[in-house]
Order: sequence, then C-alpha cells, then structure tokens
Amino acid sequence: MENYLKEPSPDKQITSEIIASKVRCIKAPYNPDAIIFSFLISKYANSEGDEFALSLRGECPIKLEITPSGRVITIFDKQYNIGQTSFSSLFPISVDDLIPILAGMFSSVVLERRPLTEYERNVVSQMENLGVSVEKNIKIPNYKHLPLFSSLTMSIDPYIPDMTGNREDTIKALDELGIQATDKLEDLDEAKLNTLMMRIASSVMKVNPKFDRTDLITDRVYYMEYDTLELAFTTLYFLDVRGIGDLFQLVYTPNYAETLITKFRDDMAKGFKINGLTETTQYYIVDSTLRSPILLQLIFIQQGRVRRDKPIFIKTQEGLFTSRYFYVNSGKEGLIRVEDKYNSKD
Amino acid sequence: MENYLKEPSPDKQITSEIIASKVRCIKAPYNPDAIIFSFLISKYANSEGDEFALSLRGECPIKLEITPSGRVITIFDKQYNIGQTSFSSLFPISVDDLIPILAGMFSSVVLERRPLTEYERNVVSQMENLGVSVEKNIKIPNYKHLPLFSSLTMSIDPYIPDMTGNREDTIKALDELGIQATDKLEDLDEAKLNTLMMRIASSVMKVNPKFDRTDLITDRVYYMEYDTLELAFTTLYFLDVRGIGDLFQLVYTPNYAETLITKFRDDMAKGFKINGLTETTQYYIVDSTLRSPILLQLIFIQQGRVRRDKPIFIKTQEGLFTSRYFYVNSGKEGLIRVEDKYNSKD
Amino acid sequence: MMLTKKKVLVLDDWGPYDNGFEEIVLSKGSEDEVSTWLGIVLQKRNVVKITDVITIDELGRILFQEKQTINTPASLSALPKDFYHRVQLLRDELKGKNDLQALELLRKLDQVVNEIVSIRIRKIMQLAFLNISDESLIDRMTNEEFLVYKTIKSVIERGIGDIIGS
Amino acid sequence: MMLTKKKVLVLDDWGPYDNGFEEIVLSKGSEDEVSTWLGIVLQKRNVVKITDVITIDELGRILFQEKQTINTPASLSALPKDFYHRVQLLRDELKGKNDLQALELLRKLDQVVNEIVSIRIRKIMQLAFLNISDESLIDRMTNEEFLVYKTIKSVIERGIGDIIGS
Amino acid sequence: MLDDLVSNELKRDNEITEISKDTIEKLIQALLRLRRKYSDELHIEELKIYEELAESLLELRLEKVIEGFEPKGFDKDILSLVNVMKKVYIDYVTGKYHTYKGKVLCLSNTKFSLGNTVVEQGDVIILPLNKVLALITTNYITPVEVRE
Amino acid sequence: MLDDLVSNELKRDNEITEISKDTIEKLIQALLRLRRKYSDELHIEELKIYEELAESLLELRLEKVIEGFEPKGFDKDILSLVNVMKKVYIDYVTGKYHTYKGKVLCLSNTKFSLGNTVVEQGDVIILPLNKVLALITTNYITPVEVRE
Repeated sequence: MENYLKEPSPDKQITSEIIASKVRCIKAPYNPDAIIFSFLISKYANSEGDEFALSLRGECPIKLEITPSGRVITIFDKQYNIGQTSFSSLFPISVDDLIPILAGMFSSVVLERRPLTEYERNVVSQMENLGVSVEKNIKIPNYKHLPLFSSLTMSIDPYIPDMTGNREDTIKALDELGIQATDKLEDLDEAKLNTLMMRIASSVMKVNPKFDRTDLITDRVYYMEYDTLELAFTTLYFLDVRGIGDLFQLVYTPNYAETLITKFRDDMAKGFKINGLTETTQYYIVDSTLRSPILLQLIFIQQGRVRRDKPIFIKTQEGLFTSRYFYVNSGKEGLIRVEDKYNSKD
Repeated sequence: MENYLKEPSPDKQITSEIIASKVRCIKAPYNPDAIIFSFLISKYANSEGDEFALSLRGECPIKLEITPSGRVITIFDKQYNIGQTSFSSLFPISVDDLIPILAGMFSSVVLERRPLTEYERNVVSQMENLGVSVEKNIKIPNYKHLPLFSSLTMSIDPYIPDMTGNREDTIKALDELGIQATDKLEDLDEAKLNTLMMRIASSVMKVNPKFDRTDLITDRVYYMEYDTLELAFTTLYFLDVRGIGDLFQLVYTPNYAETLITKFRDDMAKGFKINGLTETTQYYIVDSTLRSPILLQLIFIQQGRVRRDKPIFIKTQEGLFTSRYFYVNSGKEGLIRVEDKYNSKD
Repeated sequence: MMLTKKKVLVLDDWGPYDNGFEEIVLSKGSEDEVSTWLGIVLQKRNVVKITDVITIDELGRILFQEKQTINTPASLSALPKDFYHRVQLLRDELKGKNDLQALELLRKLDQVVNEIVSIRIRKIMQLAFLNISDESLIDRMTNEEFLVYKTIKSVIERGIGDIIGS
Repeated sequence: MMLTKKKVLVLDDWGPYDNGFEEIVLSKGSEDEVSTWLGIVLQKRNVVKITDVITIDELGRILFQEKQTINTPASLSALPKDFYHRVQLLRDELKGKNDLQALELLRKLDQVVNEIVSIRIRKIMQLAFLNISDESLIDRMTNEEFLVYKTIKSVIERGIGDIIGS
Repeated sequence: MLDDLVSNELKRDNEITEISKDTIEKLIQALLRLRRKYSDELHIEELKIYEELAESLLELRLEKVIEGFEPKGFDKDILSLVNVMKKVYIDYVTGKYHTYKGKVLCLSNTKFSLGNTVVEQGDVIILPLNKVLALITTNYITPVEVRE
Repeated sequence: MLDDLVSNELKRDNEITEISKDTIEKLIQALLRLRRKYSDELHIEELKIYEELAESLLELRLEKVIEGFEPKGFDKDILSLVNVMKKVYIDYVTGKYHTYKGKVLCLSNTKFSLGNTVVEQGDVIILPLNKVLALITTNYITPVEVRE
C-alpha cells in the first residue's frame, strides 16, 4: 500500500471561500463525491430565487478536478491540492449534512478502494460527538442491522463469488457452517465467526488470489442506522442506474437516504448474475443482470481483470447500456443505451 | 470624384443564397442600409414560430461588412465584394419591398454622399416598370409635393445656412425673390427658378466654398408620393433618434413610410439651430436643437469640419447625447445619454 | 362598449381627429355619431351632447313592463346591450347638475333602476336554472345580464350537473 | 374530498400499504377508517365495505325537510360537505347490483335527489342574490353548493354591482 | 372592432373563439401607428380604452383555457402556456421533480447563459420554479423526474 | 391535506390563500418518496388523486389571479407569470411593440443562445410572441416599444 503520510492536509476554509465567492456554479467531474460536494455548496451558496449550475461540460471559475496526483480545487486563480482526501470531507460538519458528507466521503473511499486519509480519519473522529461510531470489523454491508445472508449477498467489495448477488447459495453456505440465515453477526460466537471469516476469505481468494483474511477487517463507520459502506454502495448504485437526481435529494433532504437504502436492499435481494466479460479496444462488455457499470467495474477491479479508464458496457436483451459515469457527454442521466461499434459492424 | 467604372458588379443571387442557407441570423454593422437589408432577409428567411437574430455584437455565419475598400458579404466561407453598391439594392425587386429597398439604397447614397453605382442605376431603371421615376432636378426634399419653403427648411445636404431648419428666414428669403412661400417648384417660371438656384448656391458656398451650382442638380428618384431623398433623411433621422424599431416596421409594413415621413416633416417644421461645434480627442460636441447626430455629421462633413470616424455628441440641457450609430456597444436604441469625459473631470 | 357609436349633437366645431381608423371632423350644429368614449370626453368639454340617452320616463315604462310579468321569467323585456351604461350616463348628467330638482330625479332614478335590476336578475337566474337558452331571450339581455346568465348556467352544470339526472 | 376519511368494515386482511404519510394495515372483521379513494378501490376488491353511506330513507327525510321550508331560503338543512359524493357511492352500489329491485331503488333515488337539488339550488340562488353570507348558512352547504353560491354572488357583484345602488 | 371580439368571446361559452391573425394584425398595425404619431391626452385616453378591452379579451380567453377548452386563434401559443403551467405545477406539487423548497433540479438541453455562467447541453442546473416554467417553454431545460 | 388546501381556496373568495412553503414542502417530499418507492397500480391511483387536487388548486388560484387578486404563497412567482402574460398580451394587441404577424422586435439583455446563434447583449432579435413572454420572464430580452 502506498504511503499516505505525505498527503497534503487540506483546510476547511476552502468551503467557506467557495461559498463566500458568490459564484453560482461549480465545474465538476461526474463523480459521486464531487457531485455531492457541489450540491452541498449549492445548498448554502444558492439563495432564494437564484439559480446554480453544476457544470459537467461547461466552464466555471470554481473547479473540482481528480488528477492522477490527487484532487485539485480551483477558486478563480488559486489552486488547492488536497491529495487523496475526498471533496465532501472538506464540508463543515453539522447534523444537517452528516449523511451527505459521509455518503460523499465513503463513495470516494469505496470507489477508489483506499483507506481513509489522515484528514478523513480526523473528520470522522470529530463526527463522533454527533453520534458517528467507528469500529474495526468485517467489511460486509450493515452487519449490525441486517441478517447475515442479506449482508453477504450485498457484498460488492470484497466480491464473494458464491454469495454476492445470490441469496439461495448464501443461505446454503451459512447452513453448512451451522449458522442460521437470519442470524446477525452479533449472534455468532467466536468459533462460528472464525469459520465464517475463513469461508469468506477462501471464497474471495478463488477470484482474487492476493486477498488475505486480514483484508476482511477494516474501520467500519456507522451513524444511527446507517452503515457508511452500505450508504456508499447505495450512492454508487443509484448514481449509476438513476443519475444525479437521487444524490441531489440525498444532499438536500438527508432522510432520503432511508428511501434509497430500502430500494437498494430490495434491488439486491432480487439477486444478480455475472455471466462474462469481453474486452474491445474501446470498452468492456459485461453480460450481467446487475445493471450498475460502476459496481461491475468495482467487482472486476478486485480480480485485476479491468482497467479503471476503460468504460464498462452492460449487455442486456435490449442492447448495450452504460451510465453517465462512463459517458459524461451523453447529457443523459441513468442508464444510457449505447451502440456496440464492433458487433454492429458485422 | 472617384472612378466607379471598376466597381464589381454584384449578383442578385447573393440574396437567394442567403435565404436558402436557412441561417437564422445576420451579423451586420449598425448602418441603415445594412439593417434594412438584414430585416428584408429576415422577412423571407424567417418562417412562423422561428426566431431571427440581427447580430450587432455577436457572431454569425452570414456577415455584412463595410470596409474602406467597399462592402463585403460573407456566407459561410464564401466572400462577395460588392464595392460601393448598397446591400439593399441586391434584394429582388417586388412591389412589396420597393419602399424599404429604396430607403436602404438612398440611405447609403445620402449618408456616403456618393452618386448611384452603375449597379444601383440599373436597379432603379428596372424599377421604372413598377412606377419609379427618375429625373434630373434640384436636390431638395420632395419639391414635387411640398411647398418650397418646406422643402428648403428640410434640406440637410446641401445644408443651406439661412434656410435649413429655419422656416421664417426661408419664407423671408423666398419673399425677397418674389416667390410665395406656398409655391411649389413647378409653379416657378424659368427666371425665378434660376434666381432661386443662384440664391441657394451662394448661401451654401458661405460654409462650403467648394460647392458649385451644378452640384444642386442630381438624379432625383420618386416612387408614388415618395421622394427617395426625403425618405433617406427620414430613415437616417429616425434610426438616430428612435432606433431600429422604425426600420423594422418600414421593412415589414412599408406603408409605415407614410407615418414616418409625416412625423419627420412635423419635427423639421419645428425648426432647429446649430450653435457650435467643439472637438475633443475622442468626439465632437455639437450644441444644437437638431437631435440627430447622423444628420449633424452630414451637415458638418459638407463643410469639411468633422471626420467620419469620430462620434458626434449633442449638448442639451439634460446632458450629452449620442445615438447607437456612434456607440453600437451601448446596447440601447435611440438617443443615449453619454458622459462627457473631459468636462466632467472638472 | 366604449367603442359603440353614440348619436351626438355637435355644439362646436371640432377636429380633425385621427382615431387610427378614420379621421373625425365635427361641424357645429350637425348631428353625428362618435364612439361612446369620445362622446363622453367631448360632452365634458361641451363640444357635443350625447342624444341617444335614456330618460327616467323610459325607465318607468320598463319597470312597469317587468312588474306586470314578474313571475314569467321568459317574458323578459328587451333592453339595449348597453342599457346599464346608458343609465350610468344619465346618472352622471344628473349628478353634474347639482341642483335640488336633479338630486330628486337622481334618487328616483336609483330606485327605479334597482327595482328593474332586481326583477330582471331573478328572471335571469330562473332562466339559467331551468337551462333555457333561447336565442331570442338572450338577445333581450344586456351584456352584464348575459354574463350573469351564462355564469350561473355554467356553475350549475359544472357543480352538480353530473349528479342530478345522469 | 377523495382524501376524506370514510368508515369501513374490513372484510379481509390487507396491507401494509404506505400512503406516503402513514402505513395502513387492515385486519379482517375490524372497523376502520380509510381515505375515500382507497375505500372505493378496496370495496371493489371486496376488501372493505364503506359503512358511512347515505340511505334512501335518509334522502327521503332530507327532501321532506326541504319541502316544508321551500319558500324560506335561510332554512337550508345541513348536509355533509361530501353529500353528493355519498349519493354517488349509493348510486354506484345500486347500479352494481343489477337486479330489478335495485333498479327500482335507483329510479327512486334519482327522483328524490333531483328534487332535493332543485329546491336547494333555488334557495341558494336566493341567498346569493340577497347577498346573505351568514357563516352558519354556508356551513350547511355541500362543497358543490358553496361553489354555486359563491359564483352567483360574485357574478352579480361583478356584473352589475356598480350600477345598482352606489 | 376589439369590442366585438370581446362580446363574441363572452357569448360563445363553450369554446375559445377563433380570432384570425389577419383580424388582429389590422388592429395592431392601426394602433401601432396611432402610438407612433400621437401622445396627446385624447389619444392616450383612446389607447386606454383599447388596453382595457385587450385585458378583458385575455381574461375571458384565459378562463376558458383554465376550464379546459382548446386554445386557438392568433394567441394560441401564448394561451397554451397556461397548459404548460398546469403540467409543471401539478408535477411539482405532486413530487415528480427532484426538488427542495421551491428549487428544482434540471438538465440543460442546450448551450445558454444563466446569470454569469454559460451552461452546456447536459449540465445540471438548480432553478427556482418560475424559471423552470419559462425555460421549459423555450425548451432550454428539462426537469429531472422522480421515477421508481 | 391537499384537499384541505383546495377547500380553503374555494371558500376564501376574495383573496388567494397564503399556502406556506413549509406546508407544500412536506407534501412534496412525501409524494416524491412515494413516487421513488412504488409504481404499483394502487400507488399510481393514489398519485392521480393528488394530481387532480393539484390541478384544482391551480385552477382556483389562477382564476383569482386573473380577477386581479394579488398572488401570494409558495407559488407566488409562478402565479405572477399570469400578470406578466397580461402585460405582454395587452401591449402586443394594442400596438405597443414593433411587430408583424405574431413576430416581435426585441433587444437582448444578455448573452444567450437562440437556436444555433449565440446572441450578445444589445443584439436585435425577432421572436414569436410566446417566446417573447418566456424570455421576458427570464429577463433575457426586452421588446422594442413604439413611442411617439
């Protein structure tokens, strides 16, 4: 793992500088953290009767960029390099914005498969006064409030080949370990917990040989009934399949998170299959019933089978689809139908 | 006088090429002929529900320019140099558009103090079928239908020092020559006509020594009750004091010419004075009750006292004013209040 | 209504006036027609006197007629479309006079008109309620009355039409 | 109106249903309240029976009362705001039955309701005309009737108000 | 003439009268010349009468559009804006747009300027409700809809 | 709740009721979540009821605006568009704009795109009447007025 000690330490002043500038637009990449941060700014910079633009394709004196060497914020002629730290974590902490800030921060962490930066760890610990809790524990969504089978089927990272997206097989596997499907993690004794961890690790290793049992344990951040890992998956998923609308609502009316998470669990409960991955010079084609190109990329990146800078197209009965994350210039939100330039030539 | 024999001979096809291009805008200078031609184009290029832009400050694939070497029309990447010939004379002749075409053509002729180009002469003779008549006669507005005193007070070019803008003095002068104020030109016998011409010429020469009695006779073009000289003064005057609105209406509803000419005569009948001309590095200041910077420029150009490329500001009780013709970037139409940068510094 | 022509007696030469559609010249002593609004303005300036005004006697006759048929809505007597406007003109004239006799007439005028309105509106409400829409009946209403008639008819239809019957 | 609560008898277990404001669960055999629109839908599905419906007997009583005071506009009897809607529900029920007795009742229902409407609208028109706007009177009108009342009042005021009196 | 249009509008109570472009054009051109020529008291009075009649005409026609009659005549397009307004209003009030306190999330359909910003096609804009309506009319924007 | 707003609007006949932003926001946010969560027959039926009520509410309020009552409440700005419409309509019909057959001469107040053209502040534009209204609302243009 890289050395994050040299990370620049950004200043929360950046946010107030942006708001004070009275500029009514932000140029941002189509990235969940950047979008959430922009919407957070708009929520406070945008007074009644005014308009605000999130410029994905145009220009603006305030600019968010994600470069190979880190994130950069430009305010007129001033540039701030904030390194790996997510944009959203720069936003002043308040109860009103806690959920969107966490959604932005952990979308970035999950999407980039990185640990929290020191700055972000600091932010999280400051949030503990407001009810945020941190614990070292297993990296499966919302093990605190969901039955184990449900958590396991929703585990996108790590991707567990015979469990993720597969309710029946997960229940069967738990059964074999003597665990009831409806048990929660807290219901397990030390022995069963160990067996489960072993079982998950060995399963993951089948597709990702570099995986280690210790990778299964990370800092797990909760706020009320929200698990930030589940919140991040939800954010990534709906940005992908529905577009910025859900992120807007999440920022402006944070209790909307509940609606989204419920919908995400419903969608995941239906299960999904990933049947194959083929590569063309311009993009990957995935034959899958999981309709989220971002989550599919996340799954294949773990296995070292795809590159980040090459779009994922999903093959379905109705044709090829991708999302605006991989095709920002389409100008449309949600899943976008695309042409298969290679096969259509036949 | 310059040699106009080498003038390029423009093609009427230019107009149909512009209309066929389906481009819904024209970039044009703030010049009466260019504006009238653009409105004529818009009248035919602009179908129901569509919009049309006359771009004074923006850009457009169709462009009208007035350069020191002549007029240029650009249609995408093609350029047509049409020399001195007015834009409006390129427009296909039809009864519906005769008045605006004549208004455009003669605004150009009067403003530039030039004779008709060969092309324009041709256009005029083609118009004879539709009732346009040409005769060599005295260069004072509408001598056919107006009493002499009225024609003379409206004579901007030539500017007749003791008659132009001065009804009483004109009537007195005519009286001295044994002419009744209400007489028309046609009422005069040869002798009186000669005396009158002498009187005018000698008066003009007081301010313009280069003036010659022969300059008083030119091609005079009439259409129905309209004298193109009077029509040109009217067009220049209202573009100046009211803006493009009147030109729009003249093009779209040509009988509006009647309204405008009546108003022009009313305004001229009130008379005006020109009290002085001062020059600053950036502009001229004229102390006058004639509120048309273009017409004032026309008067002073005859006397060699002003340069064309330097704006005319009018000094009034309410401050300094100019028109959009001299200040296109103001974005306002009609008379525009301006700052006197030199005197206001005191 | 304000553009409706009214007969006037011209008291003084006036014009020409370009009203956008024609040029108006009025010659002293002649009878002529001008738009209502212009008639009113010129009457104030003592240039004309509007002659087709309504009189209190006429109003009395109308009231008598309406009273005789008070319970027969369909017997609405025919009034000119601008009836109420004519009444208004008469009122203005009386008000302008400002003498005792005029004041007395004004009082009487208001009383008669109130009665006429009251009877006619009742009849019109009945007609609307019974959904009678005879062309010749409608022709007998003034503009204002027609508005009342039309509105009541439509509100009854809209409000409860789909309940009764159907 | 469609959001007004209606009493229902629950014929079958149903729910949960999230209506955006609360979660509804109906238990077989219980009495409950649901929005009118939901009651109608669920009644069609035989999940509930709407119980606070109007009966023909009640309608008869209302008609009797209205007839007794036919010439006294101010004696309008009080009806629930959604009276006509309740009538509609009753009609729909009778129509759905499709037997001879129901058809006979339907015929009678329409007759009674027509009479009620006719009398009440006349009274309301009178009230509007006389410009009576007593709060307690207005409370006795249904929504549709109030619309009629309000419109007539305003059209009379707007149309000729500035002529009579003033 | 304009008074006849108003009377007809009043009388015809189950449709919007078909006022032709030519009819209204004649009126407009006459009044336009009147405004251009005169500014005396009497002409101002006359124009006021026309303004009041035009207002009555619009009111009568608008009321019919609101009641659901189909817009027609020279002012068809402008009357139809009421129907656009209805759609936007209903969609807004019943939560069909992503929204918060009068602001609506939209996508730009074209390049246009918004305050000091030039917005490109596909950019995201947060707009107050009344601007949403105006910019839908010009087809500059589309509100982002809430769907299951 | 929305039905109460409609009833109140009906009852109050000499003013537009003051519906607060908070009141309407609660409704919108609830219905927005409903739309996002469900798309079954019953929820569609329920939403239709709300849509009809929203339409009635707008109609009642619009009629009052047309009658001249002052717009207020959460929808003040959108209701006020009717007054803008009135002004533009009256000015147009009574010849206050330079116009010909439904086209109106305007000046641009700002840089914005019009079809394929980018218009600069001060440019001259000829627009159909309904676009004039929309672009006045967004303050992009000003019609050129006829004056003596």
